[in-house]
Amino acid sequence: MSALAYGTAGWLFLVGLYGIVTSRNLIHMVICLTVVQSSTYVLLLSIGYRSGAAAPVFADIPPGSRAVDPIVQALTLTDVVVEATVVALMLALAVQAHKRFGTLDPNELTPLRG
Amino acid sequence: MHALIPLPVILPLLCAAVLAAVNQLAPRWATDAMGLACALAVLVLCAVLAAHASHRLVYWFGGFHVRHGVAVGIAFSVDRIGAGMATLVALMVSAALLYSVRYFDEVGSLFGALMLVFLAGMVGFCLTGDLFDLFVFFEVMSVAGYALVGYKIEEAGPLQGAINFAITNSVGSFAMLTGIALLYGRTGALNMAQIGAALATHPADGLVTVALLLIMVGLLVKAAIVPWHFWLADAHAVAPVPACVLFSGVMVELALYGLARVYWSVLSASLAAHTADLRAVLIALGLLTALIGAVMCCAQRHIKRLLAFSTISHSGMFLVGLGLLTPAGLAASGEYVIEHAMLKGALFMAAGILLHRFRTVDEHELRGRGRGGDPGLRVAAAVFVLGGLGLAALPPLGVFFGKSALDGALTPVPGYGWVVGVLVVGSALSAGAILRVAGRVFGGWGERVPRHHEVLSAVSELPETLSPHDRTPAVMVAPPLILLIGGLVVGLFSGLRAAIAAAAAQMADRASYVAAVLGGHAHAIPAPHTPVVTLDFLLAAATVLGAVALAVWALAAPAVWWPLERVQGVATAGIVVLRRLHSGCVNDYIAWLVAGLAVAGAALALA
Amino acid sequence: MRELQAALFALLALGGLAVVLTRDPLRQALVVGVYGLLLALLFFALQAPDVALSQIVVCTVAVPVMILLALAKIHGGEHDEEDRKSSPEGEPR
Amino acid sequence: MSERARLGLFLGAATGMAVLLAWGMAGLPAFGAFHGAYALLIDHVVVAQRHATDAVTAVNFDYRGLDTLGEEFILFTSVVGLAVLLREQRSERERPPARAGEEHRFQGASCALRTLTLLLVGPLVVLALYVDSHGALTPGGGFQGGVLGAAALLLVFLGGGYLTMRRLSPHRLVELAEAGGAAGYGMIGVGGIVFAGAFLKNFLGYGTAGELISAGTIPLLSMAVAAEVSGAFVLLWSEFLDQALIVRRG
Repeated sequence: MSALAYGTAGWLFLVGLYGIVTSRNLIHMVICLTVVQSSTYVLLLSIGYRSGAAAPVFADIPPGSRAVDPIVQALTLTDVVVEATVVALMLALAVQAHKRFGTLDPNELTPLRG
Repeated sequence: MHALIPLPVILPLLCAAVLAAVNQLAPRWATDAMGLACALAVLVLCAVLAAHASHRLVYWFGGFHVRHGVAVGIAFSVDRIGAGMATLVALMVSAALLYSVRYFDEVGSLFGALMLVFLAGMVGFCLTGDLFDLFVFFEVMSVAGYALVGYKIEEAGPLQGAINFAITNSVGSFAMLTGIALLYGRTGALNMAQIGAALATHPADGLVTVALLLIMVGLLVKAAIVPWHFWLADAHAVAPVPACVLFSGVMVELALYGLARVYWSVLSASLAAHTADLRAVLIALGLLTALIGAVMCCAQRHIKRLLAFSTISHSGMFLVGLGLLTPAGLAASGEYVIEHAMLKGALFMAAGILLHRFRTVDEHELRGRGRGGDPGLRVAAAVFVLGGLGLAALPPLGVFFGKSALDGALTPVPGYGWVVGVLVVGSALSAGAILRVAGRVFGGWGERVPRHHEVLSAVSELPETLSPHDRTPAVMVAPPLILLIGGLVVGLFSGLRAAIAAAAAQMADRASYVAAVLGGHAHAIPAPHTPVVTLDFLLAAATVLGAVALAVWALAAPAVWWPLERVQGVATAGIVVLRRLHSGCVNDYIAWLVAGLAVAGAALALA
Repeated sequence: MRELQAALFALLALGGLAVVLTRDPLRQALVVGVYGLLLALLFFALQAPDVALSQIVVCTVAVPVMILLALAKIHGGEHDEEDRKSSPEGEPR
Repeated sequence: MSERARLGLFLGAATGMAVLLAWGMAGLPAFGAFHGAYALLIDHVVVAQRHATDAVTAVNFDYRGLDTLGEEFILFTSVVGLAVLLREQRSERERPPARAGEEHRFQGASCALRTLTLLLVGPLVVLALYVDSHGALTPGGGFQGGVLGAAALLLVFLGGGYLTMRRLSPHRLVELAEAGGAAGYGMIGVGGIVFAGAFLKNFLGYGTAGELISAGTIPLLSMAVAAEVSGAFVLLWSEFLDQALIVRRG
């Protein structure tokens, strides 16, 4: 199970990178970047999971009972917000790039070389 | 004193929110004044903190103190290097804000808001003592940086530069977060002192090594170390000048500071057995960067891009100092960073004066156009000549003292004495390119090569202010002049070297860091002492002569003695290949990022 | 519980691959929505309801809306692409 | 680099990276067997110390409130950045603004569907407020509720059209809510300095755990975040919407 959980996180990181490297479209590339980022959510939450434990909400369970790690969840929440902002900024850049270049293919955006 | 610690972060954030809220309501002069006043206030606050941080200042947000050896909340743990870097950041932001008073008419106060958030992110990055908080501030400055680079949406270049910057840096920051997650999984802690204490009991294993690798790559992407450097030249070439001043002057260096912080506060004890391997990897990366950056610097004709490659080259030299993993190396890099930041800031501002006047920063198009004229151009000329000489370490000005400290730190480490020779070559090349620009633009020397030359690259650029000008406003002249003078003479203050040495010893002292944050007692380690010796003058003289000779040779373009023709042919072919690798295509950059990560990781794992 | 988690991890690994291999951005916007929901389900299974809620609002509303609007802009802009190209770069400044 | 060379470089490097990641992750505790000291401590003290029953919200807004301040300003910066990046360009200024008089409706939607969409707005707003206010008690909080609140406005657009949406949320007001929310979070933190001696330190009574008004400053911070987040997403979407609706006439 450890191999599956952590392996999925590593796999998503690499698959997302593969998507970025082979991407021919900036919007596709931005979405692949979110796959890379989702790998960090999976890793954080997998690390913080505790077998048989409840969610860290002590409204339903008595205080002090066995619960999963609330810290990694708070970190992941921050991470999710970062995702939304990065996507927004990059899509804006993609939109403007399309206006200027008439294409979204990063291979064809070429004013900066050498 | 303690009450002041959160203010340099909170104040600019609140000011930024106010600036965004009053956008287009308040007059421009009022918002400019507010932004500048805020940056100056942060400058004063950070300077006060730096002056009082001879004993670490620890501030617990939310009032949550350590409980049973576990940090409950987030701490800022301020030492002199951290507060000193924050002071430098605030100084550069103040200068950039003053310089940009005449800029950015279109977006009202939003530009100021972005700059202040950028400032807050950088200062927070310097002061925090929590690993995840470090990541959050890293992201704050990244997000502000993406928007600043892409500011000139009218043109194709800035968009591409911003896209390359954003995607490369995002991948780097996710690698860094993965590394942080690994360390959390091992230690169950986020406070750096606590992680360090937990790791210190065992020698490093696979998890610690890989976590170090991932965090290091995330930071070195931002520090523009080869092969993760590609984005920087693209971003700098196209970003507005005030943003370039900050990116080159402090942001790149901050990433290296982050690496030093993570190494010294968290990992140094557990990596003690692997110090030699890590040193070899870091110094190899640093030297590669110093040389490739310098060669690429010589091959540019777009002045901002040329300066960007000079920054890459210098970033490599800072990494060499840092990579020694000794307090003396850390101190040397610290001293070098201060001198370089001011000179490089002044150089970018001078390039901005040229852009403002002539609507181009192409070295060849500007040939001879900077001659004579008014104070603005004279200041620009002085900045290019003296800045170039200062970066070549003309004794006793500019980076001479930082460079001599670096030489002094390198010589005692067995096996690394030869590195000083490589650094001379790197410095001479990049400084020579700057002097060449000075000679061509302000002296009118040398030939004028048309565009699309195979070695020299060209990037078109529109001006950043509306309509061409025949006068340079005073606010664009004063900041580069102040930074130039500051950068040239700051090393002469005799107290500076001792203060930085003491600060480096404080930062490298993991035991007392843990004691200050988690409670307990530790003996401080002694400060390194590196006097200036004759060798330093010889090396500096060699660098200056090399730089001047290179500039003269490039401008005079004499007929080459026939045995050297072969060499020249090979060199040109090499440069062409190198330039082709800088393809401007972000897909390539990510492939290089992963390749660099794998190679550095293999070197660390197999050593 | 273990089986559910294992199944979700495996599905997620496949889902990530599917997102990356869907080269058409419009279709990809939909696939990534499904992928986001899978993530949210996994977060529920990992006892992280707070994160799951965030993930749902971000992946099913916030991000797809931005992607679709960006695509709308780009496809809408394609019609006048020709007349932009026919007129040289010297737009009035 | 040719695409083949690039792919070859990447695949080779990715294999190496996969090995490295596996090597590093092998050192993690087995899945489900983690017991981090930090988390255990928080789980034990959160209800007694903070009277908040949702530990994640307590960590977000209290124990690690500074991270959330940073997070809010990341969102704030992206909104400012988007306004800068998608601003009207000099070359676009000449043309008439977005066909001023015209209603842009959700094309192809029948009248019934539009009505249904609008009917959903009310419940969504109620849900958003619920999620906002119960952050300290149950899963949810300012961020989730904030996005839901913004989504309610999006439904107005789908059902009623662009101009209705703009009328309901005047741009200036949303901008003020956004900046005010971000600043408000900071100001509550400053309140901690003034009344309790440390930034973001709680300075209100904790109340009874489980009640709506409890957990000290957490509900206030959560509301500030909700204002900031809903403002931010409305602004982000409407920037893209403006782009999509501008009909380019070069």
